[in-house]
Amino acid sequence: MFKKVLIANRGDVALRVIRACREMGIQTVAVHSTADAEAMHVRLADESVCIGPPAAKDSYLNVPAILTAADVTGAEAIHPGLGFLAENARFAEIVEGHGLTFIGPTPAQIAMLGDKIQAKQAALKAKLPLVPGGTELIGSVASAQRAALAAGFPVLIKAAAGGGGRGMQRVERKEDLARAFEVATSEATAAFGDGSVYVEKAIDRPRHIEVQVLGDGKGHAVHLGERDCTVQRRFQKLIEEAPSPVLSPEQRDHVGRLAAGLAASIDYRGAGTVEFLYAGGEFYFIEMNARLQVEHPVTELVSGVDIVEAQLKVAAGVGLDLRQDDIRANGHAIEVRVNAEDSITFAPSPGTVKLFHPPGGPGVRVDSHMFQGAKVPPYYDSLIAKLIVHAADRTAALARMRRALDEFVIEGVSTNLNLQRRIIRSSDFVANTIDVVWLERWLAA
Amino acid sequence: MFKKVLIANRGDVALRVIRACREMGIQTVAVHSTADAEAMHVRLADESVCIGPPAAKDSYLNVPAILTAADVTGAEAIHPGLGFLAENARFAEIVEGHGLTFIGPTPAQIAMLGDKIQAKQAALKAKLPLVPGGTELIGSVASAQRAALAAGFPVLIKAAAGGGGRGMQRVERKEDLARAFEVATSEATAAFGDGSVYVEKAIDRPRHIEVQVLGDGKGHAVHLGERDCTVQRRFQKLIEEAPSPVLSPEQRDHVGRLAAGLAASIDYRGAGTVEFLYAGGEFYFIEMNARLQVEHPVTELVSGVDIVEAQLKVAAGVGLDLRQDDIRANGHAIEVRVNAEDSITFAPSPGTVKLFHPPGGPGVRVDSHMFQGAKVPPYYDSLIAKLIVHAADRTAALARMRRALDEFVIEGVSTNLNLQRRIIRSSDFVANTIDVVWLERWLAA
Amino acid sequence: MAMKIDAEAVRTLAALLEETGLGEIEYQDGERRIRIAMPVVQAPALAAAAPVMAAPANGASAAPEGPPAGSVPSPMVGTVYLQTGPGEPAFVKVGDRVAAGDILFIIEAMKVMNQVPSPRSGTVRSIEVENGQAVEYGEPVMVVE
Amino acid sequence: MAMKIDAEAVRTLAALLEETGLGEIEYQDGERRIRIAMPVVQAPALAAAAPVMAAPANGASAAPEGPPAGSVPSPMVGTVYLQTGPGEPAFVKVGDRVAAGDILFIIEAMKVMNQVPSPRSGTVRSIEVENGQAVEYGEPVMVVE
Repeated sequence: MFKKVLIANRGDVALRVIRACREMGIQTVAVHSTADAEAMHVRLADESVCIGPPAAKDSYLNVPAILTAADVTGAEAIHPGLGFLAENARFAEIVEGHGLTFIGPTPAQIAMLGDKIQAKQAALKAKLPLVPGGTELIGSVASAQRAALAAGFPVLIKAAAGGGGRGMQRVERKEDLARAFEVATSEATAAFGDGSVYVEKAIDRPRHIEVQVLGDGKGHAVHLGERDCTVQRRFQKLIEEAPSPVLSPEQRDHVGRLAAGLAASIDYRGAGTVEFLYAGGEFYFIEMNARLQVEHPVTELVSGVDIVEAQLKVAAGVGLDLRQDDIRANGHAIEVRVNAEDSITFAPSPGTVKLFHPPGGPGVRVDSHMFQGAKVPPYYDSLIAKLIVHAADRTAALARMRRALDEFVIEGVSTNLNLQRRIIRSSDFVANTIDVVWLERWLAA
Repeated sequence: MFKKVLIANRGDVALRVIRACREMGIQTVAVHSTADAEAMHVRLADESVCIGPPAAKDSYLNVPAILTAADVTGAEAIHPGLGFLAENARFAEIVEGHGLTFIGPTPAQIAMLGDKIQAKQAALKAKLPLVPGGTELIGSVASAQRAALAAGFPVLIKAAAGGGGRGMQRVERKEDLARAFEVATSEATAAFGDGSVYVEKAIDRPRHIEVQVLGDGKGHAVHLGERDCTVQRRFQKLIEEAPSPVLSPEQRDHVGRLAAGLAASIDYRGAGTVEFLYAGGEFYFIEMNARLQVEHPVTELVSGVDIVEAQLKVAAGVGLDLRQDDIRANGHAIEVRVNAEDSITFAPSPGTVKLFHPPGGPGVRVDSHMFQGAKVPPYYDSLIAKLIVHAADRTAALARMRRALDEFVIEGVSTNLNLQRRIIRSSDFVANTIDVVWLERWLAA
Repeated sequence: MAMKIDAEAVRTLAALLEETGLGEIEYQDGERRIRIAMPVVQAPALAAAAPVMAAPANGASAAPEGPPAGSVPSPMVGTVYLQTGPGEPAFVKVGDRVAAGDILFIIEAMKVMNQVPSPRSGTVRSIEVENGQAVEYGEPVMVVE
Repeated sequence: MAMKIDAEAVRTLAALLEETGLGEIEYQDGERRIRIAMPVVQAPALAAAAPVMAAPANGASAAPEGPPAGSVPSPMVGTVYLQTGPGEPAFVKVGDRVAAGDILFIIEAMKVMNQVPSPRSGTVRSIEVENGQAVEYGEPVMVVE
């Protein structure tokens, strides 16, 4: 096992990796910007190195500074956390080129999965159901029409380089296709400097269901069950749960095997997530995230598997000592993301935390880098805590989440705790009649 | 199910009951002394009633005030917590006499189990192994000699009314028995106003192993496995774990069945704990505690059963929907008690908590009524937090406990956190070469 | 000349501060003046910040600190009666002169009627409760001064 | 006339503040008045209270706030060299006059030697690091003023 690991991240995920390392007897090196000099990940690491000024591009995205910090502290491996450099194939390559271990997939896997078309081709090869269309770039109105007819209307025209809904056109009828193709191409060029687009079937009001996988990098992979992340606002997940309340045991088994099959087929190394849209009883592969996910704790609570420990073991060459038959889902888990943003306006609220009182008691887990006096800098994302509950079933988990949210007190910065309290109590969420755009409709109502 | 429950207690146990009630949709009434007007159990209850001045005898032991509080708030049931009135048969009787439900065993069960001789006779009837001797009061030196020879030297002469080691004489040889009998009788008279004594075999350097049971009050009872509470100082438990690291699966099953058998044989109602000494591969029944136990969370984490919820269900007549075959032990749990007392001198440290930062992350549960600004009054016990960890096995649980203890910060009052950090790292505790007087030897060394 | 610190006076004031539950004391004697204050307590913020944390029940805040001077608190939790029975006259009304030992009200607890006498002679300045209302231990019932 | 600070009185009051757990003490004797208060910021206490929470590594505290005036911080994390090579003379030594743009030291990062010029003309007042030491971003290396 590693003696010393550098964590190239901040916030709750850096703390999560430090906690795993401490429990495994691994020394930790925190890197940080000047804005995070007093942050929890700096306090709890065995060593820390200031790598730059507040702007992420000069600190948490500053590859030479991070590698130099690893050099001067003698770290053997780098955990990228999530966000920042976690899915940067070039970074992973440089880390390995320096003789250090990158705790994550291979650079080639990151690059392949980061390319939508390549990822879909890999999924197709592993016999995963895709959204019809979308496997090749479209260069003309004529080929857009062929692709749309094959996929079936309504379709979406999407920018190959896009994401988060930008550069996307929805087309209901054949007659509107030509004009939408022009708009999408020019918008994509303007937004991303790359006018490549593709056409796929529009899946209306789907749920977002994703499967956590672990691979040993040598063709063995398991899945830890699925997560349902359907409560989203502007493509940002707000609440995640496991298992999905809408799947039958057969569907659960089926989608899990599909995801593990994809991971095994590409010799996937470490932890990853295979994401699907789910509508009308069908799954549609959308992408595979080549990293740890914010919502990994719900899977940890239900499966009993420590995902970060597994990442470290695979990276250190200890291997993956899990067989699919060892993994049993137990109970129900729900996570809410607590963001430093207003519950009504969603305005970010950086500042100093004056009071931080997390909930406790049975079945409650809090992953947070906050403390009394902690600073929430304006430079990074607004996630300040994850509250995760575990109980025997969904009804009990909802009751536990209500009581835990009611105990949670944060002062000094505005938070979305009140919004989360409302969502958890909403009849739509309780009854599960939601889809990925439900929250926006509900907020507007 | 109850609509409203009054909790006749304070501190972490009152909070524990409130949490269970909130999750079950039951309204809660907190009672409190003037010293606890700002306490967490008062803040989190739906209603609260100040029942008296700080002294426990005028507030938390004030039966008329507690019953009046139930009257004026319309509570249907009273949960006594632990300590205070929890094992007071007369209180349970008065509660039931007022047409309220006592959430605990029947008054007769409390009275019977509170009498050492009666409890041992019940255990004998249920075929539990007893410490040899001790089933009858000894009135003369001659009968003391007969009892000692039957039990086998060394023996202890104990006061029937005693507890906590007071009024106890150890006798190695027959020749010393007469004098020890006189001393024990006169000490018992002086200390308890009752000179009754009994003779039992001295069990040297035992471990303390106890079994959590649940009974439906109608002859059905299950056990949730055992707890090992061997780390004690002056008969006060400091660390508890489940399962016991020294039992084989066969022994575990054996002692569990014994305990559940006793509970079933007396139609036990609710949650209780059957306590044993364990030495030389043998179990010796010592007593049965007719209440919730401080250390119940380790059993909850390992068994997955919510013990307080089970108490409420049995009391409300919903019954006990658990069969022994449903209950599976999963992983290993350890609890440390965090007391407001100095780590070296053990001096209590009442005061105001200036900073309270509990640990978080995977496998960590904190049950605590503390918060920034909370008062630790000098009038009650010094327990301010329970830190409980759960992991796949004991080694992983120890690593998790080390890292969680290292994250825990409490300022404003002295705590025993540093002592607990030392114990958890001590080679004796790690290797398990301990007994109930180990801690005192280790502290003196 | 070094300033002579009267440590005993500060300690005495600190003890008074603790005892009285005040936030601050400023004490001047001739040219000597001492002012002491409690640390800034942030505890009430906890409740204030959590709208779901319920306030103490029964209308009355349970904190019996700093009642008005002359306050007569309830000696126990129970139901307060201001008269001996329905239709009967009240024991006292605002403006009445009372002697120490005169009955002011009754607290019913556990079916027992407990008569509460006036702790002092004076005038009934106010009655803080309704007839038949539940009161907590220490909750002000009347002001007599 | 310079004010004579009665340090012993302040120390006595500070000890009393600590002893009593007060937030503030103001003490006046005749024309002399002393007021002391506990700091309001409680954040640093977290690290102080947890002996197991490690201090930032590499000897240097990572908080580059308030360096001495004239401080020349390291522009990046790396290894500092005060000379071009072993046995070579140092770029500068304490007491040297330097012009803005003169090389003060080198930071090696990623096998690249980065020359760091003086940001101003002045005198080298101190050198805060050892040759070959690792430095963080923003860590003071020299004082030039």
